[in-house]
Amino acid sequence: MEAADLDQINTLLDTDSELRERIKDQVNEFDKKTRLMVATLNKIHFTPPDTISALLDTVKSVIVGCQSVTKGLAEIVPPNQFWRWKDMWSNSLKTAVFASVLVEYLSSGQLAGLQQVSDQLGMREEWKDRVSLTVEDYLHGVISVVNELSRLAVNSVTLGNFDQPIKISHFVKELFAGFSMLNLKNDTLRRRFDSLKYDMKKIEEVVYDVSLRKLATVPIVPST
Amino acid sequence: MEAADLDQINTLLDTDSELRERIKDQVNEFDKKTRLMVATLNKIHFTPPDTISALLDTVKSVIVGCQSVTKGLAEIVPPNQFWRWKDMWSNSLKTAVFASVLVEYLSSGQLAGLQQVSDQLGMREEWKDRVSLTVEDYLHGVISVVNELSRLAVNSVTLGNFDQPIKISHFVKELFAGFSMLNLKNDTLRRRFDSLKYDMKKIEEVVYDVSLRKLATVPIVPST
Amino acid sequence: MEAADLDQINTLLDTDSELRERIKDQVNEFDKKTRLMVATLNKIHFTPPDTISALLDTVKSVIVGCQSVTKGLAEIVPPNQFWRWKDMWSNSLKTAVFASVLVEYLSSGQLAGLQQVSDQLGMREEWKDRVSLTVEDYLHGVISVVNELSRLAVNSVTLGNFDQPIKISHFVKELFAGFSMLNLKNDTLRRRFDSLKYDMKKIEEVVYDVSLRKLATVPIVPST
Amino acid sequence: MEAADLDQINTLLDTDSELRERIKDQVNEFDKKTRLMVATLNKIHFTPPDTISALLDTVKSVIVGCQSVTKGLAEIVPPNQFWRWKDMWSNSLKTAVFASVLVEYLSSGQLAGLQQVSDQLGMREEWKDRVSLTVEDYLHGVISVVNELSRLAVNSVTLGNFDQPIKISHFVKELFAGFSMLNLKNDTLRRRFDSLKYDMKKIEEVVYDVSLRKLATVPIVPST
Amino acid sequence: MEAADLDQINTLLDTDSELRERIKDQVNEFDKKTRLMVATLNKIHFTPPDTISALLDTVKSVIVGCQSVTKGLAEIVPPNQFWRWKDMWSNSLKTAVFASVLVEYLSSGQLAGLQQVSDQLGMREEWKDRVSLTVEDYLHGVISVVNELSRLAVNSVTLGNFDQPIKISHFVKELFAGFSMLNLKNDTLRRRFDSLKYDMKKIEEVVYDVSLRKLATVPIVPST
Amino acid sequence: MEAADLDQINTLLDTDSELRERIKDQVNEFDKKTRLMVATLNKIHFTPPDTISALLDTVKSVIVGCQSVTKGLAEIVPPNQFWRWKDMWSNSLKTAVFASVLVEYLSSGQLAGLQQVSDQLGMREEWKDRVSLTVEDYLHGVISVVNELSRLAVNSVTLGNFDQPIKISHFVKELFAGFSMLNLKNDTLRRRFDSLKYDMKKIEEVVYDVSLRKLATVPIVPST
Amino acid sequence: MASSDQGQIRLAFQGFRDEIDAYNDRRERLIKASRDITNLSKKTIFLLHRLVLEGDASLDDKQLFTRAAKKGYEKLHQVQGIYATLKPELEGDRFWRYERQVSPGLQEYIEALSFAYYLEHGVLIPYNEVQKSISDAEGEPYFHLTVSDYLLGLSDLTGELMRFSISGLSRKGGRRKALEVCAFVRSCKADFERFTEHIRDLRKKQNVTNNSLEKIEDTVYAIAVRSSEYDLPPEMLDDIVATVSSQSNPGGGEDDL
Amino acid sequence: MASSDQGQIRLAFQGFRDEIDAYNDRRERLIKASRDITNLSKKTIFLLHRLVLEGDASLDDKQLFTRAAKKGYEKLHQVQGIYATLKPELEGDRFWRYERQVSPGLQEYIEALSFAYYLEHGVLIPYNEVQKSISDAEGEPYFHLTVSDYLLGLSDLTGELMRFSISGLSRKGGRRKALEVCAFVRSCKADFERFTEHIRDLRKKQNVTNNSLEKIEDTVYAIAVRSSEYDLPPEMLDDIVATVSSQSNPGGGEDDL
Ligand SMILES: [Mn+2]
Ligand SMILES: [Mn+2]
Repeated sequence: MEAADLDQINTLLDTDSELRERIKDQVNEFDKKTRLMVATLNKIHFTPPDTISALLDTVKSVIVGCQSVTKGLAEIVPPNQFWRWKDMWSNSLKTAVFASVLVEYLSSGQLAGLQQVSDQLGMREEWKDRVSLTVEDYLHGVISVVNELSRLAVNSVTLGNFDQPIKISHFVKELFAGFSMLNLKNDTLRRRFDSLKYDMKKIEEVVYDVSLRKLATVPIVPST
Repeated sequence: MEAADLDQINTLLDTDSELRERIKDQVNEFDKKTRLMVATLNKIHFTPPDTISALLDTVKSVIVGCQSVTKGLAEIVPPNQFWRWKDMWSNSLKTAVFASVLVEYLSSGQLAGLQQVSDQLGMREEWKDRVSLTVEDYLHGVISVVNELSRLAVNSVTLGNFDQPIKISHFVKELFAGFSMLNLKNDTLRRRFDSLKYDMKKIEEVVYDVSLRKLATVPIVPST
Repeated sequence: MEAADLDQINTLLDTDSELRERIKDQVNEFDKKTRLMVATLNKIHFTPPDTISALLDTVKSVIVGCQSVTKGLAEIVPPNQFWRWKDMWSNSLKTAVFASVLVEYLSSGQLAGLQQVSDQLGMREEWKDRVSLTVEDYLHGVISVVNELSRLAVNSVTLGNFDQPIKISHFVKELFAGFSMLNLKNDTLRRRFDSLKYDMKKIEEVVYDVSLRKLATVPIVPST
Repeated sequence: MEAADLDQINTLLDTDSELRERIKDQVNEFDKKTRLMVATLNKIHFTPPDTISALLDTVKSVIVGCQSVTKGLAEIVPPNQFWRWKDMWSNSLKTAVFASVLVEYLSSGQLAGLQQVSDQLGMREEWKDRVSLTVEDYLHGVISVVNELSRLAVNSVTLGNFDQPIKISHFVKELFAGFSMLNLKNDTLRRRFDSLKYDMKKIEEVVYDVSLRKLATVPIVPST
Repeated sequence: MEAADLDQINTLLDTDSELRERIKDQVNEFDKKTRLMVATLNKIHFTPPDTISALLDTVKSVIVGCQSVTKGLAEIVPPNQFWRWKDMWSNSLKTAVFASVLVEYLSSGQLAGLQQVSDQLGMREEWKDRVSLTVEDYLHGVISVVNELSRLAVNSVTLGNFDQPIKISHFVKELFAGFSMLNLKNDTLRRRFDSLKYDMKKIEEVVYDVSLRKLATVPIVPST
Repeated sequence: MEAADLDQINTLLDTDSELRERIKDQVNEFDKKTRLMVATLNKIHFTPPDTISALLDTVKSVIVGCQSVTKGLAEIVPPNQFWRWKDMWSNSLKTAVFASVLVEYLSSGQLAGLQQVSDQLGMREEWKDRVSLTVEDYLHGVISVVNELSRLAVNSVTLGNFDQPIKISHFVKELFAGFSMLNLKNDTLRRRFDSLKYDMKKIEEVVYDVSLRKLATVPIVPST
Repeated sequence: MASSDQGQIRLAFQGFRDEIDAYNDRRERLIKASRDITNLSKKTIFLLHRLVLEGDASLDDKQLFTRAAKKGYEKLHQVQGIYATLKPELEGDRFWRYERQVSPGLQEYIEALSFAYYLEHGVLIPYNEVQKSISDAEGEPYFHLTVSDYLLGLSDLTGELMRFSISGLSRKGGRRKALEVCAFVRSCKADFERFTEHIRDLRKKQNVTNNSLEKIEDTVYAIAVRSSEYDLPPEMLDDIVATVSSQSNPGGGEDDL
Repeated sequence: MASSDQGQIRLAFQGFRDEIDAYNDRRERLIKASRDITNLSKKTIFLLHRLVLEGDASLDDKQLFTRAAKKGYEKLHQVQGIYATLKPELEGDRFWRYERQVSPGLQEYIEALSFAYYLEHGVLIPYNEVQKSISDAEGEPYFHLTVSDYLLGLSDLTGELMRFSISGLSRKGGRRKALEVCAFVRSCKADFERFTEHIRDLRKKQNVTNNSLEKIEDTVYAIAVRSSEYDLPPEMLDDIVATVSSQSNPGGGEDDL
């Protein structure tokens, strides 16, 4: 190989390694934030309704804090190389989606859409060939929310909140119907979607228990 | 190869294999003790509260018995070679940690710290280049305790002890929150930590069952 | 190579391959019987208590039928060559042990011992250099029974038989305590033994469900 | 599990592991001897013809020394358990066969038969349920001799001994013809036999080189 | 978990991962040097005898350069933790041993001993609980040299240097005889040693080709 | 599944197993014949030219004997199922092709074509959906012939036949050119074709040696 | 060797080359077609799950399942169309030559087809029905269906039935359906067991079936346990749950979250 | 949850379904195209070997090799045609999304192209030349060539050169060519070594290169050993061998076999 060619190639490869290091730094930063969000959100299971909104505010401010990371990544990643590097931060991003969607559900009872989450994390349309939120990562985050909600359904009852499981049940059923519309390959997303039915089953059981206990207190309207 | 060099190399190789044999003997001894502790601790799942303290005393005396093994190892392992041989007894040691931490929890409701466990097993500061308790092994032992406690929560209810799951739930919640803040890079440890979620869910479900049926009251713990 | 030597060697090699064929025939016979037993025993999961004893009788007669196979093997295998060929029928034998031990448990609630199973399968003391039941194979069969019982605990409840899981739990607890004291070096056996913990947990959870709902009463057994 | 049964099983398991240890000791002893024989026989490749017989005498005395090992094994292995344990010393035994057959060839130009080798290693007919030389192990040893002879053919020429390759070629041809008639089912043995073709080709090439340069005359052997 | 305990554990975990990073930096440095040595030594296969010594001088200076790495490691690795971290640089070190032993052979025809190599790489006795050269790593390096010499024997002949293979043959024969007496338990080392036979055969065939054609004379070395 | 369906399927599967057994019997018969042919053909390497034709006649009669096997197979294999079962006899058939092609070459210097070999083995056009000779199997046989011819080139010289290698060289070169025309996948055929170049190389070396030795005896016509 | 021989060898190998190229080309075409078939079949399976789950208050189970099955069959017509075009590729003894390329897609197709068939009829699709589905209008098969592909395709069905039964739990009547599926999968497992002796891959797949069955059994168990606490017939319990749960959801209860 | 939300969720997931289906469809198309490219490239490599080996008495090495290379380039035009049609599939950030589907065929193409280039020029094809070959007439790349694919494709070339040098031994001038190839593959090995640090797969392929190199070295060794017995220049030895060997073959010597 000509010396010039050798040098050219070497330069390209060195640039890539350096790039990888710089992305890794951002990802470490991202990880710290997501760890904090997860640890905070873990408290929803034993926080009484009246103090929950303060807890959610804490998480919201960390989500906003993630915007500096996405910005950092957008500045580092070269044009069109989004898919080359995304695996490096994919796990952190899925966790951030989880946090964002869960917070939104607990605040408003709504599903935060992909665009909404993407905006919250500070992603911009013009970065989409460098940093963006893919459908897969978004869906992974949503599935994690369902996993968490089945746990929340149980713990709400322990905390004396008997309506929560029924609301969760309706929300999760809708989501499950949504997921059923997808033609998935045998990949992680498929495997995780497959596990959703157990969450639904668990939630159903809580609804069943709660409904029949309510029997004593609520007047029954005969079903038609 | 010079004859002298050859002899020297052969001596080194032979010393090592002899050493390995002697350590293996100690580990066999260690294994006998840990097997006994595990078998005894297995009875907590069907022992009524009033006889449990006798059972724990039996285990405590075996833990003290382990001190002869750690002493034996400290005498055999050459200076500075702790990290060379530790894998040979690591499994036994993790089990001993498990026993020690579980006994302490069942006795006092407290988490035995690394130093406390290390002392109980007779480890001395001056042996640290030959025998000592690493953070990783300690954490492995603690995780095994959580695995066991989720089983205990279930069996306590069967035995009619409805308060136990609530206590366990509180203890595990604290532990889990602690672990969440650790920056675990170690792969096995991280995977085992991730598995704690299942134990926690199981315990929460037991608490749910108990509280739903008003078999015990779950105190609302202010989130920390 | 001398012609005579060659002939002798060829004779030895041919004898061996012929022997292998004849053993294989017996093993095929054995397999047919064990497949039949497994298929029949599979029905315990949905057979109501009152017809189960007829089902067990069917299996018992197949177990007796296995005696012709062990006899056949004892006639084929040359003296002293038990350990040479045993791997060929080891799997079938483990399954036969499984059937025998499971039938005994379902009939009498007792554990059939090694000698008892060996007798049932028609093994004779004087064949021990050709055909016999090793400790390892016996233990493998017993472990398979526990695997099956954890499934049975679940299905019994579905059938409305709430006492079965409690009996099973008691039986498995004893067995597990016994196994815990064994010094298992054999890797497969140890791994399978370790898996028993999952069966035990599952059974304990069934007992929990039953007792929590007061569908049956769990007697407090004083720990031994 | 009944306590008596348990004890019996534990005794059986312990006896086995102790036995294994004792056999391992004998095998270590055996290995030392075979290592010495291999190291000594390695010198045939650069030993001039006149000193070779002294070298062979050294090896012969080590072969005789192996008799104490076979005796040791015969005393340890329980009746009828030859096939259970033989894999532990099979490799050492194959090497001893190799040494014995190679020494015989270099001394007399003859192939030592299975019985002859078995006698040399001190095996007795009455031990056959504990220690004996199987056809397979014998054949493995013989194949190793051929591997070594192809190397010897090369090195003899370097030493100026141009007749040796011709003698070796004749010996190996006969052996190969013999092997060709064997109905080898055994996989390893068949694979090793197939590899003999390469040795034979190599030897034929040496004979070719020697005859092309008229360094020795190759007698035309009438085909048999 | 107590906050203090948690902090202590986190500090320990963080220290370790930081340490790992710093060692990795040194190992990268080490790798650069060993890659350079390997690249340079690769040229011996097509370098005429008169320019080879200049080539060796280049490598020698890189070997000396490795002393800064071993020094760097000695400063980083905490006391007594040699065996904990050594796997990180083990491959680089084996390559450095390879270079050092090969250079010594090509310069003086001698085998560089463990101590000599250790000194060349700047290791000091007082570092032995942090950085040192183990017997195993030394032997791995030596075996790699033999692998390389068999290739060199071939390529020397192509370059018209007919004496080189004869020298190599003598050197390797001695080495092989030495190795044969070692009691290698270590699996990788034993497997690599077994592979030496192929190298030796290859070298012997080159010597055969050369001596058959009287391109060089092979001295008859009296066997030792 | 309906009982009738079950029975239907069972019948189909049983027929297949029986078929497999019957084919296996034929293949055993085939194997005996091919073993005999290979053993006989092995003698060509040390048979003087004047007795070779008797040797070839022996082989020819065994080839004819193979016709009963192909007939047997054609009677057993169901219509259109050739490709289902052919792997069972493929190895034997390749060896038969080898024998047939080698005999033809040694008799007439010609390559026996696929059709010719197919006819010799008694295959009939109307069987082609049950038993036939595929291109792949034919080519495998031809490659084996080349492997053997490179050995024959060497041994012919030893036997004093200096023309043989040159004839072989021409024949093999033609064959190699033929093989080069094929677009092979990365399968066994490709791997075996890849090895042909080493046979060619070996034959070339013999031709080189022989040609230059002939120098002394044959008058040289200067090349143009 | 005469130069005419050289020509002959060359000629022979030219023939071999054509034969080998033709084989490889056909193999490629079949691999590609098989990938398409796999994809279509997988999509059909998703479609069936979706149709069943979405439900329609106006239909009872039988109507709902039949409608889903019909739509499934429709989608599978595309696969059958591909097989029709492959007929010449797999004629005579060719099928067995390319079996390894054809099997994966075929088994996936049988899995999808048998799922639709189960929804419509509640039984395993018979061998002859599968063969008929890959035959032309005159009943001439596009190729011969092997028992092995038939059984291996059916074996995969149990996994889909497991999903169907568990995710259908919250449907009205889902609990009863789970009981039915449990019994059905049990009988599949028993039927298949007889064939594992002959078909090695089926033995591996039986393990998957066993796992699926255990998951269904656990589900059915949970139903039994929970309803056993109450002294009311299961259908009535279902109605109560439905009522209470719908009362709690008067168009969004976000306010008190 | 308001039923309008239900509609929104459904709508959102419809979008996801379309996106996922589009991805899978494109992925399938690329896998199929990649298989075709691999096949064409492999055939080109066989073609090059064949053309070189068949030779032609009227051409010298340079002419022969150049002619072979030209025919190779011609065949590879088909591959370039496929890449041209794939341009829209791999536009913008898509290339990296589908890299794993594209790489195998691309590396095989580079192996074939670099073999032809070596025959013509005797050197490694530069990166820019490869990129140019998969660009349109205006020099606009169909997609960006990665360094990794470039190097991994080149690395495979050494195996073909090993075949080329050993099976070419009996050609006139084959011995000299083997020496050249030996030196060339040595320099390839040395050049690639620098990059193994960055490209993990290259490290594995270097082992293959090492094996190929040793085979070539053994060949070159055998040539040196045999010719060293004679005190004549190698070319003259070659001529003698050719003469003697052709004399022994006057149109078939079957008679005395
Ligand atoms: Mn499926
Ligand atoms: Mn290639």
